[in-house]
Amino acid sequence: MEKENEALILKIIKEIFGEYFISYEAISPNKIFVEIKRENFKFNIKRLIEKLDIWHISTITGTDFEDSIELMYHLWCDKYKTLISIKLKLPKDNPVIESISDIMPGAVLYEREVYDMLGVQFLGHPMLEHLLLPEDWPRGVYPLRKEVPLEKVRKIMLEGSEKNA
Amino acid sequence: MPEIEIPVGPQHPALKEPIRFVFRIDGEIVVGAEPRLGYAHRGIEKLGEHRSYVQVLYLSERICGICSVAHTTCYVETAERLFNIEIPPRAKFIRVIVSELNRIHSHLLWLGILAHEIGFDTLFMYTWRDRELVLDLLEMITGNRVLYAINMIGGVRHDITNEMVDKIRKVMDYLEERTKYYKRVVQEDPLMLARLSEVGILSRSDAQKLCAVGPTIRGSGVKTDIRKEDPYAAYDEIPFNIITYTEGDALAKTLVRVDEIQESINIIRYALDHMPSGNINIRVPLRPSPGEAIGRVEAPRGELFYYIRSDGSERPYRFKVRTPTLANIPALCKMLEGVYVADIPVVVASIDPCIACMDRVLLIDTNKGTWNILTGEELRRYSKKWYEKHKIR
Amino acid sequence: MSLLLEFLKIAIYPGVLFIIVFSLFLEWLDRKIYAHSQHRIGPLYIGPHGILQPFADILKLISKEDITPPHVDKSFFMLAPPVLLYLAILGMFMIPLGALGEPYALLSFEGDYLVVLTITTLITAFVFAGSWASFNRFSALGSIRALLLMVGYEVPLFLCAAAVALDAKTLCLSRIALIQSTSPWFIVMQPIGFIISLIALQAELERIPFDIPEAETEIVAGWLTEFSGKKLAMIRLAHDIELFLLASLIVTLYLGGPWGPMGPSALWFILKVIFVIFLSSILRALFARYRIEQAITFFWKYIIPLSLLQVFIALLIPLV
Amino acid sequence: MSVIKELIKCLISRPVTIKYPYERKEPYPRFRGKISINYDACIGCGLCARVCPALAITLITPPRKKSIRDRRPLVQIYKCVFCGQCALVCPRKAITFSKEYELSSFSKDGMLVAPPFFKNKKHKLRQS
Repeated sequence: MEKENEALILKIIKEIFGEYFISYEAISPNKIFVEIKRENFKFNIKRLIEKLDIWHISTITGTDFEDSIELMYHLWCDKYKTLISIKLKLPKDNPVIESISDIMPGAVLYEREVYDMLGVQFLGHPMLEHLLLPEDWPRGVYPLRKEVPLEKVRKIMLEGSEKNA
Repeated sequence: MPEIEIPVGPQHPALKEPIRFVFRIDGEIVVGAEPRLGYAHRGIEKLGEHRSYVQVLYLSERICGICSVAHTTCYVETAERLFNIEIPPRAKFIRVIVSELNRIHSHLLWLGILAHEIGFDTLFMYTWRDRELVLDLLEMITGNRVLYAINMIGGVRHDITNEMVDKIRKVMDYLEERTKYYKRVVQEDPLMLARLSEVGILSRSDAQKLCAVGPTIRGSGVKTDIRKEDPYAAYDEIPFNIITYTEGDALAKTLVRVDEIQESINIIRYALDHMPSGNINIRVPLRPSPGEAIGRVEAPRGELFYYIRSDGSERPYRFKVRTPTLANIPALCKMLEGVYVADIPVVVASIDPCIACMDRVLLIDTNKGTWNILTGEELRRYSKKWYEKHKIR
Repeated sequence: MSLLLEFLKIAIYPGVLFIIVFSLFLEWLDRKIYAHSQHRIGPLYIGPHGILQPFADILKLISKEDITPPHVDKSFFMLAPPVLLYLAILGMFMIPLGALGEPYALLSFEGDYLVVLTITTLITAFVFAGSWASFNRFSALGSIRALLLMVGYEVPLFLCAAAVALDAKTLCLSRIALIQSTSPWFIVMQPIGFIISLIALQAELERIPFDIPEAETEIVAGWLTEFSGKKLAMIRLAHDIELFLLASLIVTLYLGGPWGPMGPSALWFILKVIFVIFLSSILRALFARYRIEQAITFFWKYIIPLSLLQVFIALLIPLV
Repeated sequence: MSVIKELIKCLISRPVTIKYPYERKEPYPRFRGKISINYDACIGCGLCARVCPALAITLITPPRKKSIRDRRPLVQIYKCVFCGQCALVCPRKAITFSKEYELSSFSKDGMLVAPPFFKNKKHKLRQS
């Protein structure tokens, strides 16, 4: 049953993303990775969500590579019982993407978390603030980036507590 | 009566772990609720990138004290997909049994805490007395009451011997009788009904829109369970049914969890009867081939999501965890609107929050323990600054 | 000589020392019964079977630092705890304890019945004054709830008291007890009154299902939030004595005070009080906590009509 | 009101709670309490120190000897998380877990499982 499901979804995805579609990889029966370009991302995602009537987003994973930040939207399609992970790369210097919290309110906290950890700006997000970091966290230091070593993060924590205490 | 603000937390008797809410209340009715997270934050994802695969297993186990086996099962499933190895069938069944025992102990613990929130301490004592039997079973099988260290990449560490099987069956019969009794108590006790029904209602559309997970969404009538949709370990070979209630209030969520205890008992019995023999783990190389893998597990509180990316080295390149409580927080804020002040703990407890789970991402030095961000004096300074910034006066 | 005897009576036996020691014993008894009904042991290590545990708690509180927060209205904040203690002990003087075989209480006059009832109201009033003066959000919420609850349980308590007074045709507690030594106890004639006053006891002492003003899981410690050290010790002691006061009030009104078929009257009085405490802690173990508006509707919809019915019955069948 | 039958049953029967310091519950055979190392069997390979997730095991050399083979593991109990990975990995099965679960002590030395030749003053611990 999975085989034609997969083919069906692949057809739909290719049809929706058209020339923004880069690559496709099915790593296990019901998990699919789809890489797309960054341009008019909001419009494509909106159409995909409506077409496959996806209502659940598991989470948004941000990964830091040398030259770019890769975002992964893990969408669970209940109709075909598969997990579609939409991958897209953002330039490292100013990572900006449209927020999808108006289509899927459930993604609000995940976007804030990626903003907290990797510094990705989400346009149109209702309350883009620190989710997990303390208020007086120094601007511009994004802990999950590779160039921020563990010791530096621990030092900020120690300084932070002295400054406040 | 003008709207006044009650800051609840980060330390508060109703919340066992540090999470902070600012409730805007009008008289006795809650108008709005903003959570502030990050107090039990231990930087497990950043640390995960500096530990070897075996050490990250013990890191992931300590994300949540109550559902620790869900975390190790999810991590180990993801890592096995990375190493692309297939574990022996007996190990799969042992994983299912330990996870279901953990689900029973987590739901019994939760039922006690909910009863304590509404002042029913007697039921709290009874549920926690029966939970001790499950913890003894787990100590017998895995060697520890909570942090089991039963899972390892490539299988399971301890085997379940025959006299353990008989002991498990005896405890399951006793627990089945107790679960029936608790279900009757929850459904018949006039005071529990008065405090639980029509409280913190989450409609089906809101639940789906806000992507709630686990019993919180099953209480609103949405039929979704990772063990059925995305089966892991031996769940595809074990028949069980998903429990849903449609009312969506605190009572529905309680009944979902009580029925799930009964369901877990049936799963354990079925797994004990059909357990294949054979060895329980296989050797695993030190370094996985480069690639990425996703693991999803049905933790007692909902869908647990792991993502590991490896670049072929000994350490994971990226280690992402999304726990069920974080997914339920937007739904919780929606449920808290229009609720009495007296019902805040009940509604917060109805999503069975595990704050330690949720705050697991960043950076506080693990062996120095958490760093308390807001002392009393800072709390006042912070809230004053916070109000001006939000211009809520 | 009689003056010294009188002083000893006030200070030691039926007086202050006995009241304090016996109310601490009652608190221990309450905690033990509550624990055993939850299948656990309860206080155990201090003294045989943990009997000195309440005493140790009070001692510990006295040794703790007594913080008076700066923003607090000093007058009522300092005043409330000692007055609560004083009121509770004063109330106890008017109850016929049957000490040394005397039928009358230390302080008994026509109308002491009304004084005891007003004392119960005054206690809640000072609870409100003390917590309102402590300028803390949680204690403000707690004190409002305490007053709201008082509206609920005061009316039925007074109505049942009136029913007993009508039957006994006297307003002196000692004489009410005396009447019951000959004629059958009032519980036989007015069972509804007994049940209602038991529920009112639960509500007055803020015990589950009515411990809303001090609901520890919602508003931290309710009206007790700002008190600490000696002040909290006094309030805890006053609370225990109040438990003893209301239990002995019910014993005097419905279970015939210190009079029993034979044997010393003091022993009978103690046994009856223990029976009432047993009932109250079982009630405490059986229920969850009401919300404040559910408690009020419970009182006004069910309890008050019942107490009116009780008064009506009391008028219909004139006793003795 | 619905718990009244259970309540009466509890009032009559003996409480389930045990009087801890006087009555003790015997842990199960697989229980992982305080670590115990059989230093005769230990060959100083250092695998346990490398694999410990909490970095609780450090290797120390005896005062006069310099060769690698004489290093023995020293365990700081206050860092150990009782995961059992060292016992799993030890080639000589020298590491086992005792049934002792009361681990508090008045000094930091009390919290160390040390080889016989260990004198606290001279050896510098790796303060990671």
